[in-house]
Amino acid sequence: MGQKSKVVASFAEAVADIPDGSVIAFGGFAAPGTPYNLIMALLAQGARDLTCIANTTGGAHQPRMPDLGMLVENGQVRKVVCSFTAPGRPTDVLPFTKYYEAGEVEAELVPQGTLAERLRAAGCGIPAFYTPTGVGTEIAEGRETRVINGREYLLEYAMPVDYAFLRAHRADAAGNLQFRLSQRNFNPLMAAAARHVVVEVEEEILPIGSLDPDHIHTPGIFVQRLVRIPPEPEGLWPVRRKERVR
Amino acid sequence: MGQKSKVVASFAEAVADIPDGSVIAFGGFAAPGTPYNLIMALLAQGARDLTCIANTTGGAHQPRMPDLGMLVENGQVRKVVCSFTAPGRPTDVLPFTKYYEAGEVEAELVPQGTLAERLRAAGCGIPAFYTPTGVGTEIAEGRETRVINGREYLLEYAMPVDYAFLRAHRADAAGNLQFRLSQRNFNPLMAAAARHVVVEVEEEILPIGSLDPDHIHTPGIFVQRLVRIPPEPEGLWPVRRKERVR
Amino acid sequence: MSGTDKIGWSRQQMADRLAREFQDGWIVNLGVGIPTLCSNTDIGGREITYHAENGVIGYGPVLPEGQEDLHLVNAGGQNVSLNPGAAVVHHADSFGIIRSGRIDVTVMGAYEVACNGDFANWKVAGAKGGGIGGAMDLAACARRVYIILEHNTRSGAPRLVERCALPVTARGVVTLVATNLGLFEPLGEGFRLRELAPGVTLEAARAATGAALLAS
Amino acid sequence: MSGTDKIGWSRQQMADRLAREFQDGWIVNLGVGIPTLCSNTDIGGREITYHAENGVIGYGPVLPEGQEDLHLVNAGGQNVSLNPGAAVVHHADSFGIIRSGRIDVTVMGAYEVACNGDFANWKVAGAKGGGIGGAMDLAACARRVYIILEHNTRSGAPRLVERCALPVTARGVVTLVATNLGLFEPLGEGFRLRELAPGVTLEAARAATGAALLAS
Repeated sequence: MGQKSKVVASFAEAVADIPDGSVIAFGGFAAPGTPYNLIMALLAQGARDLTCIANTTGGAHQPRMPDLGMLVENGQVRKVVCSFTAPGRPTDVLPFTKYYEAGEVEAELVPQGTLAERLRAAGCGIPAFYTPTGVGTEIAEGRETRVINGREYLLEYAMPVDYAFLRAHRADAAGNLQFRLSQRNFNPLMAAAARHVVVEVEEEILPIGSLDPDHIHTPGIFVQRLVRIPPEPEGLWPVRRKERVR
Repeated sequence: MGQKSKVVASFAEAVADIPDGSVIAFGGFAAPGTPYNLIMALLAQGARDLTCIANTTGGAHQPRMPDLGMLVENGQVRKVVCSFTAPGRPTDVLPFTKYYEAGEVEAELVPQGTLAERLRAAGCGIPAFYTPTGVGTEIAEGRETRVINGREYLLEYAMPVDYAFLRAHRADAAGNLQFRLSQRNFNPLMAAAARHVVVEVEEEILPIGSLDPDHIHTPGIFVQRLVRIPPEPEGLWPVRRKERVR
Repeated sequence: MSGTDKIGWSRQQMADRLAREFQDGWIVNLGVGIPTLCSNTDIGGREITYHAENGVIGYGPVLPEGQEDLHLVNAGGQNVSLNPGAAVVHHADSFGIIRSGRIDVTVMGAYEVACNGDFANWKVAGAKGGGIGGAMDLAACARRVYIILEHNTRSGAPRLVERCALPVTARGVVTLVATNLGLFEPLGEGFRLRELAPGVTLEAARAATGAALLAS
Repeated sequence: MSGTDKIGWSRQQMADRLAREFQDGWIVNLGVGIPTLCSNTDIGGREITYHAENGVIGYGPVLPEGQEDLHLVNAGGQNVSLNPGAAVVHHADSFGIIRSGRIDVTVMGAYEVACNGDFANWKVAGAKGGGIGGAMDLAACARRVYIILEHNTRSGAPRLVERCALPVTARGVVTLVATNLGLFEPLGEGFRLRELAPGVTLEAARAATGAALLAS
């Protein structure tokens, strides 16, 4: 399998053909696994009317790294789907909030486990499932529920995406991916949920067959494009979190 | 975490307290990952009225290794849940068939992907989900279906189990497991679906913390008991498949 | 035994004919039995990734006796090798790949195929229980379902029929059928004949088929 | 600012009090903010496995500046260490652990807790949108939900109330509440007082609470 390399030369090339109106999922939970370089390339590429899926819209911390909020600020986003449309701590400020409150962008607020499971469902051909999360809360209002074995559950639907932008630690040229520690988070789920998967890779991309088949977090069959992240300052790398924006 | 060792000294000890009426899932797809030693121990232990879940009831090949069919022959089984209640090739013969046709054991026939997903659902707190598999067939007769985005799906429920009997390649004493190649199959799903997980381990059980946290297929929090498999003839190991029973 | 199951293509030739339909880059799932023979076919430089239900993505040839790795089998339980770039996932992820439509083609054996695209391969007449395995998931979800079967039963009855008499595996999914007599496409009203095996006449194929046969 | 948020337990003492409830072998999920302080508490030889929403099972203390591993954060984004025997899974498996009831206790902050076990911690009054994160999954599915919060708002209003005014995170789930004034259990009709912080009188606690307070 996979004797053809999926490596492309630049982030710009990797995102060049993303059309307006795309649904794009962005990996990452806090810094680890966030595709900073692909977000920067998408800012430059300029696709508009996007639906962007990620755990947060970002921007609560300094130094600020590329995030969904920047795509919103750049006028590229129609809708975000996140588990935070307000900051986790009310004392934080999200750059996104101003645009959301002004009605310039839509948002769908989804509990984090439901977000993960809806992506997983899309990647596994499960169109809908039941979950106990959110029952009896505002997010369940007007929604379909079902009692199973005496407990009430909420019906949730799969969340397929057009593109997944991921950041991985190691890859072979066939697109087999390994994530390091908490970098894994949403990344493998988004890979499976997407029709097209673009990955920024931290280490040198290895020849096909270099990775142990028992220890691959995302099989290469899910992946279309790989870009090696260059060293700083050309490439973007996580930095230590300094202070919170007040 | 997990500073207490989960290693027990013998297979007999590992299965000693399995009560009559238990629901037990057995890992394995063909030979790899099948807990031969735990099945042998359960045959000796004698618990009855069991519900046994596995991909097959076994016994289609020579040399015959411990399988669900032996538990059936030993009068310990009330019901099996499998993706094969008849052999995959009609020319094969299953030892189970005679008991099933005589009405001495019940069977629930489940498509293999649905079996895997029902176990996965139980392990992930999803009580029910929809799948396209089986729609329009005999297994969907009288069952609830739902049209989602124009396609018909079948409602399937989670399959929680009391015990999972697994075979792993490598483990640390905290119960973190690694499976080798196609040994993985149903094993991690059954681990998560079960309240009690008992594992036979092929390699020497390692000190806690010996395994790379990035490459653990079943986290130790799912596992209660580990038994190291002794060398042959005391321990049972997969053998090359010789010929088919005709 | 009827004559038709001894004329035309051999089992390997049926498999070869379907394998030549495989396109570069396809992910292919081969059922137990004759479909396995598709992996023997030389289809030039086209790269195929073979997927097995037990989560092996990118397996290669069956290994000769003595060289087997007993931790590695394909869906038929054969000890196979791994190709470079292979990956292993668990059973739920493996069927996630199937259900999400990533298998470009599944090739299966069957007892019957109907011209409406139904087919039956999990339960024989009068049996209690059956052998479903991964067949219903693959049949319902693969992008293409190819079937290999002998054109007639040992008693000479047609296996290509108007409507399946046996319990079906999935409805309306079969896209291509290879038998010893040739290559056929279910078209709803009948089967379109795409190709006859050497030495088989249209009349013989028509006589051996339990549904309308539309010459292409 | 009312007087009650300066008397009684400090934030660390509230966390300590709840942490002392943790039993040997528990799997614990700590929310962002004060709950994180529970991991500082010395609870003797009891072994606790800390689980974070991002799939880290068995993390340890926050690492000092310069020693961080930038690939590893807890749910609050802090760079933590790993304890021996730790394992990492993806987000769906991590929430599978939560939903399947394997978290023995989740400790969270809140704006309000009601004596019927409801609590609110994801949306402030009048806000458009909110910050749910993993809170709804944890609240609905953990075996025990412990809440840490100041007993009163800055303007002196009670946070322990008869019914939540804010949108709830989950209903009827809270099992134990630590505030600066003491330790409380929602009982349906009111809160049972399990323990008063030093220097706090029953009368002061009662006056500061927006629901019946039942002395134990």
